[in-house]
Amino acid sequence: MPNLQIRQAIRDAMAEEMARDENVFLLGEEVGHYNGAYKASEGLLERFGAKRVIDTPIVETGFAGVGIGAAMCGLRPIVEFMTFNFSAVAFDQILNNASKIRHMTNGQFGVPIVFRGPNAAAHMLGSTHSQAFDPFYAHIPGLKVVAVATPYDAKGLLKSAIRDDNPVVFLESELMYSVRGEVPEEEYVIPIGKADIKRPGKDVTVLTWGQGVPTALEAAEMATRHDIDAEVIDLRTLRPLDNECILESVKKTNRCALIYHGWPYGGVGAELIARIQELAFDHLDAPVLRECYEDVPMPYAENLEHLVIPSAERGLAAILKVCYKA
Amino acid sequence: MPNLQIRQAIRDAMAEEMARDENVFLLGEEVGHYNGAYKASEGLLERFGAKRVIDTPIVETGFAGVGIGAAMCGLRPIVEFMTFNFSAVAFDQILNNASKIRHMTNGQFGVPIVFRGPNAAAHMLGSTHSQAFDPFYAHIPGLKVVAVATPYDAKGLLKSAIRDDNPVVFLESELMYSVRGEVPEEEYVIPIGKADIKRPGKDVTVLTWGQGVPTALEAAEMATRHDIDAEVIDLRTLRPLDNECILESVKKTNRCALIYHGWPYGGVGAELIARIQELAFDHLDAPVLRECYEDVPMPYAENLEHLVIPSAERGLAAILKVCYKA
Amino acid sequence: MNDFNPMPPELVETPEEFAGQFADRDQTLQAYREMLRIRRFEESAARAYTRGKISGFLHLYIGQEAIAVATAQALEEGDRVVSAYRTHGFALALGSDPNACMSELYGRKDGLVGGIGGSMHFFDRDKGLWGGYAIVGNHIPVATGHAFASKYKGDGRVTVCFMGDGAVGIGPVHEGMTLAGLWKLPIVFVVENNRYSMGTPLERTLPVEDITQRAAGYGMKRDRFRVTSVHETHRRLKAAVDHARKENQPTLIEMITYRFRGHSMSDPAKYRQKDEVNAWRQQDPLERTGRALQQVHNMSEEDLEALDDEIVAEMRAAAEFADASPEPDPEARFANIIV
Amino acid sequence: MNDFNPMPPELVETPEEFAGQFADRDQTLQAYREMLRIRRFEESAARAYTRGKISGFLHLYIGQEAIAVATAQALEEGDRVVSAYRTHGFALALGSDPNACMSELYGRKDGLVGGIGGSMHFFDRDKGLWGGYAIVGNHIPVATGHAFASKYKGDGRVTVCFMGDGAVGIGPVHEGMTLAGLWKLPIVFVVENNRYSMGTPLERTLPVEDITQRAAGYGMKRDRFRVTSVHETHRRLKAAVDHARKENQPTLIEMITYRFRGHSMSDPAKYRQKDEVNAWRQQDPLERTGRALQQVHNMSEEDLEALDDEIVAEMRAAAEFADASPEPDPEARFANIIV
Ligand SMILES: Cc1ncc(C[n+]2csc(CCOP(=O)(O)OP(=O)(O)O)c2C)c(N)n1
Ligand SMILES: Cc1ncc(C[n+]2csc(CCOP(=O)(O)OP(=O)(O)O)c2C)c(N)n1
Ligand SMILES: [Mg+2]
Ligand SMILES: [Mg+2]
Repeated sequence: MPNLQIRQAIRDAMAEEMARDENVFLLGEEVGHYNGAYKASEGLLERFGAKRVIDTPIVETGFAGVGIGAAMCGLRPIVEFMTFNFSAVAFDQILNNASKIRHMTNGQFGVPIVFRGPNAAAHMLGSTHSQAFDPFYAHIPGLKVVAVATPYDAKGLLKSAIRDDNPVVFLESELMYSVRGEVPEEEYVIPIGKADIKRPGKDVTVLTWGQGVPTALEAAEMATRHDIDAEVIDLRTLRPLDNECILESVKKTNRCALIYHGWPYGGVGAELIARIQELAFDHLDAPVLRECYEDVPMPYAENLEHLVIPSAERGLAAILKVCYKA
Repeated sequence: MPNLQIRQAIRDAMAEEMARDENVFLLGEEVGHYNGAYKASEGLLERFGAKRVIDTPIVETGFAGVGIGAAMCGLRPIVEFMTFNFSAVAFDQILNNASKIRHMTNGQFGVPIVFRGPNAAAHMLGSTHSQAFDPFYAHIPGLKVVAVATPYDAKGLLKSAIRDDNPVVFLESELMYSVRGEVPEEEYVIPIGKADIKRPGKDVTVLTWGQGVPTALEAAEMATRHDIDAEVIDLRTLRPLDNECILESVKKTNRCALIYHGWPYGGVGAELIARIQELAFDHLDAPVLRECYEDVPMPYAENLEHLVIPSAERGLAAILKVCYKA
Repeated sequence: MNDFNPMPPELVETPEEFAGQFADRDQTLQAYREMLRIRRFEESAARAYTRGKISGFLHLYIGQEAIAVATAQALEEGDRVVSAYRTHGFALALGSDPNACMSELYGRKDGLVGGIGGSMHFFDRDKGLWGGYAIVGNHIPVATGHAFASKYKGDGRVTVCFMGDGAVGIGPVHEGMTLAGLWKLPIVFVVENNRYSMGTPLERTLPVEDITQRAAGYGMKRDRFRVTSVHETHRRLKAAVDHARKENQPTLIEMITYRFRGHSMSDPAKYRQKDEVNAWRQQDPLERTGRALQQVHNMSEEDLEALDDEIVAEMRAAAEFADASPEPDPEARFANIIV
Repeated sequence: MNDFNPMPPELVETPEEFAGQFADRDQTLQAYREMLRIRRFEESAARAYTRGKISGFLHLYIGQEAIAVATAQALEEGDRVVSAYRTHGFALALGSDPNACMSELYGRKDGLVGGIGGSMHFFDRDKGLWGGYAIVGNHIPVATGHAFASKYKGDGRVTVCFMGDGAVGIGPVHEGMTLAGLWKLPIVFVVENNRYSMGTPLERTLPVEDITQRAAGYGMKRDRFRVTSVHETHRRLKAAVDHARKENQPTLIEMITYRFRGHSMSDPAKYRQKDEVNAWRQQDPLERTGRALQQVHNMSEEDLEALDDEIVAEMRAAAEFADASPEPDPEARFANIIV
């Protein structure tokens, strides 16, 4: 099987869908001539031309809205946010138009659109450029939200997202674009809404997504030295959540920790906990704990950033704690 | 004691603070000549003049940003969003500027500002005009978030918010502006960060805020007929949460239900549950349950809206369930 | 703050000029009928609102009807109208069923969008009404996207996007127009300048009175005029629509108009002087058209009254239909959404 | 899409005109020194970046220095400069300590903002540098708020707010300018048009080449010129600053300039032709000023080299200082925030 970087898997997903369906097009800042700020659209302008790979000015509300309007006409836009930090200026378009139009028009119009780009902290970009947007978008009825951590998942899920008739927020990771993995030559899709057990285990369930995945896997590895066999579940889809997979694991392990990139208050982390305690109350032998960013804006300085972001050590500590081994 | 409407308590808080400190001013759409879309600033233009009560064009990002910039210069703006729905177009200013500037400038600048206005569904305004913004703002480090449900709380907390050196998101309710209550003649403030037990009880803790408060109280009243004595806590401050008050109550009652106006995924509701299960795990005799909006955009039709919004009956059902009486 | 004249621009026209605007009898009658239909529909809706049959926000178009009627005439099948929350007029002019419109206001199953949207969210795809948006300005990028799709597909369709005078300062408007100007999209932006955004007059929202001054920065053509008749409005709008269709060139038009009612049903409009409202009423395009029918085409007062009766009956029937329409099925709230 | 010329406007000037721009020896030398300080600081930073001492985004100002130096000269104590993420030049020109600037880039305790902000978030209140913002356009309303506060307090201060050519399409810029024009605030908006937003040339972002065309819609004065010297830039900017201070009137200025480096350190800038870059280099204001010192004021190459050595030493010292500066205390992440 070809071994690809995540950025290549993303590019291939877009290229295949653009080849399959001429209604699919890509727009965003630097996606064309520059091949994408993080080179996730390398070669697409050359292959598909300026009609379908469109460099926009810096007007996120403008081009998000154009995408929505085009989607209502039957096109299938992929809107790249250079990073999701810049989706903040387009928040209203996503909240009030993308997510609501199908419901509000009683189905007269649909908005088959993908908003994609990197999410969460990269390295020393400071507080305005290091944010996690999943808590905002996962909250909103009408959206689907996906976060990917491997080339295989990235390609299969992006293809599903492009084909989906609902607006999909598709979260990538700047830090992980170069992560490599095997990707089948032949066509495949991964259904939205299915979590993936990235490491089976029996003693404790570790829930994670996006940039948290490698940290969680590393923490799980470290836990083996404490005789703990952790099951690491990569949620992959944050909305709708795969309750079944999550609950099945928790009912088996009776313990659960969360390791993710994002802030603690509310969001996906708290939602997971709320559901687990509601739906697996009698199965829990310990409270569910979360390791995530500390509750402060991301500082620039390397040492401080390092402290704010959850390390594998912090993840391990949480695992030990929910296993009552700390 | 004078008996005032919430809108009057809010107006009085603003008037007193404007009289006390000439750096305090009010800006927003229709706050001056029109006396506020919901008349929360009645008479202020006449009293304080157009320099300090400023009608803006419809540019939420513009005037939120102006408020932030003015606050950095030592002024203390009160920014009214006609409703918080319209803060979506100013989201970036709140997320990236208001909340972060003090941290990001290493304390060189502060942003003492209040963003206030009605939040959550009113009556038949449709999906774009019926949203609850507390999940978005409570998530963000650097903000304080307050939600009020009585004239007494509104006045005392708004005065604190205006005096606070941090940005405060102050959530009111269109449906509750006419709610009356006693407000002391003499000056008082209520500290931000303190919940209020609106109804003491011993069998179950009911957590609520904002528009949820009357529903929760009604549900608690109905619960008495089932021999359940519910303690209703009005959080009043959503960020930072009053862990102490909440946990003390849950440790006493061993059961907890949430009744609030807002959507289920994440947000304040999930955060409360995450904290309670973490910090009072061994005290819980049942999972914490939440009654809130159904997970769909708010429909216009009266019957549908009625179904989406949590009624006292639904609140009661949750109470009975956590008390294992359902 | 500026000092703009709240009074309407004086209408200096000779009787011949007046007659010229209404020269074609059939067209004039047709325009009158369509404007009157909108007015009577909304008066009927206003009554229903006061009787508690309609709730939420209800923004009436009374005074501005000529614009919607002219727009419907200027468009071809498949073209699109996108507007804000003051859209009943567009719906009716484009041919939406008054029963469905009224049912939507009542929040009933037979509503234009099944009672889900209400007055602020009218959509009628088959008739070319593409919304119906209630966050000021946020439909401008969306409409720009429709025009983008037309160019992408080469389908020859034109999008006409309306907004209020109060909307022109907000960012999304600027971004949409920037893209339309940059990409040369087949769209016409129309500012319906009715002199107020809620209770706020132009002088507290506009740095410069002439809104079309902005067109230069977007590389668009511009036009600006007082709406006095369907005929004249149609002529000016049609030129821009053609420009869009044939040249893929956007235009910014400012149409100066007036709303006779408050901003919404809950606004008593105390911020306006009586003489101001009266002066604009003198120029009401509906009234002018009625006068033309009598003076130029010798229709009698009775003829006009008969027409009025017919329309009033149509709109009364719409209200009765709406009242009889059932509530949406409870399950309708879960339709058209992933849960 | 438009077709704008990527080459610099031809500089047609007689030797007398050239000399005229640099007539005052002391001023010219001072301007040269300040520009050179910025350039050498950034070259030093660029080296540190390649050596891994600095991380994140580092946007260099090389080529645009004349603007920052002219700005510092045009302002009075208490006036404010607000800009985006390309702000090292403003900091140094305004008098910020190079040691503190460099330490900020290194993410150290002695940084301008304690290592919390990094290159994109420079603030130095005492020197008049009010940021340092990294979300394109979102500082324009904030700067407008500073100007609002000046008018509110009547403190006579002026705010000068900078943005890139790539920022002019975004909504917050439009909203801030709308309010500044409407409320007549003491502010100068300057577009530093360096022909590119990241890899995107003007023709893919601007519907109309002349950005100041927009001023009419905001009721502002406008000015537009090619930056060729500190002297001339100062003269034009100063007029706008005076206009703001004395009349409470905003101005929109477009300054045509060029950055010689990539957008940030991670951008190899492959999207530009060599001859394009060279043509602009011929007009580099720093080089021109150096030439003037030699040709008009008879300074020798050695004089200039001595000055350069001095500045290079200053900036090397800054890098050494930064390298020796400790990391921020771990607790610093909890300072200035409610937890
Ligand atoms: C972003 C946003 N801010 C505020 C509002 C509240 N609001 C609704 S209509 C309106 C006035 C709009 O005036 P104008 O654009 O002139 O349109 P008109 O009502 O006159 O047709 C306001 C302030 C809103 N819907 N959206
Ligand atoms: C809202 C937003 N979108 C995108 C970006 C990413 N970005 C940073 S700088 C930049 C280019 C800006 O170009 P310009 O305004 O011309 O300034 P210059 O870099 O040339 O000084 C982009 C796209 C951002 N920071 N903010
Ligand atoms: Mg208006
Ligand atoms: Mg630029």
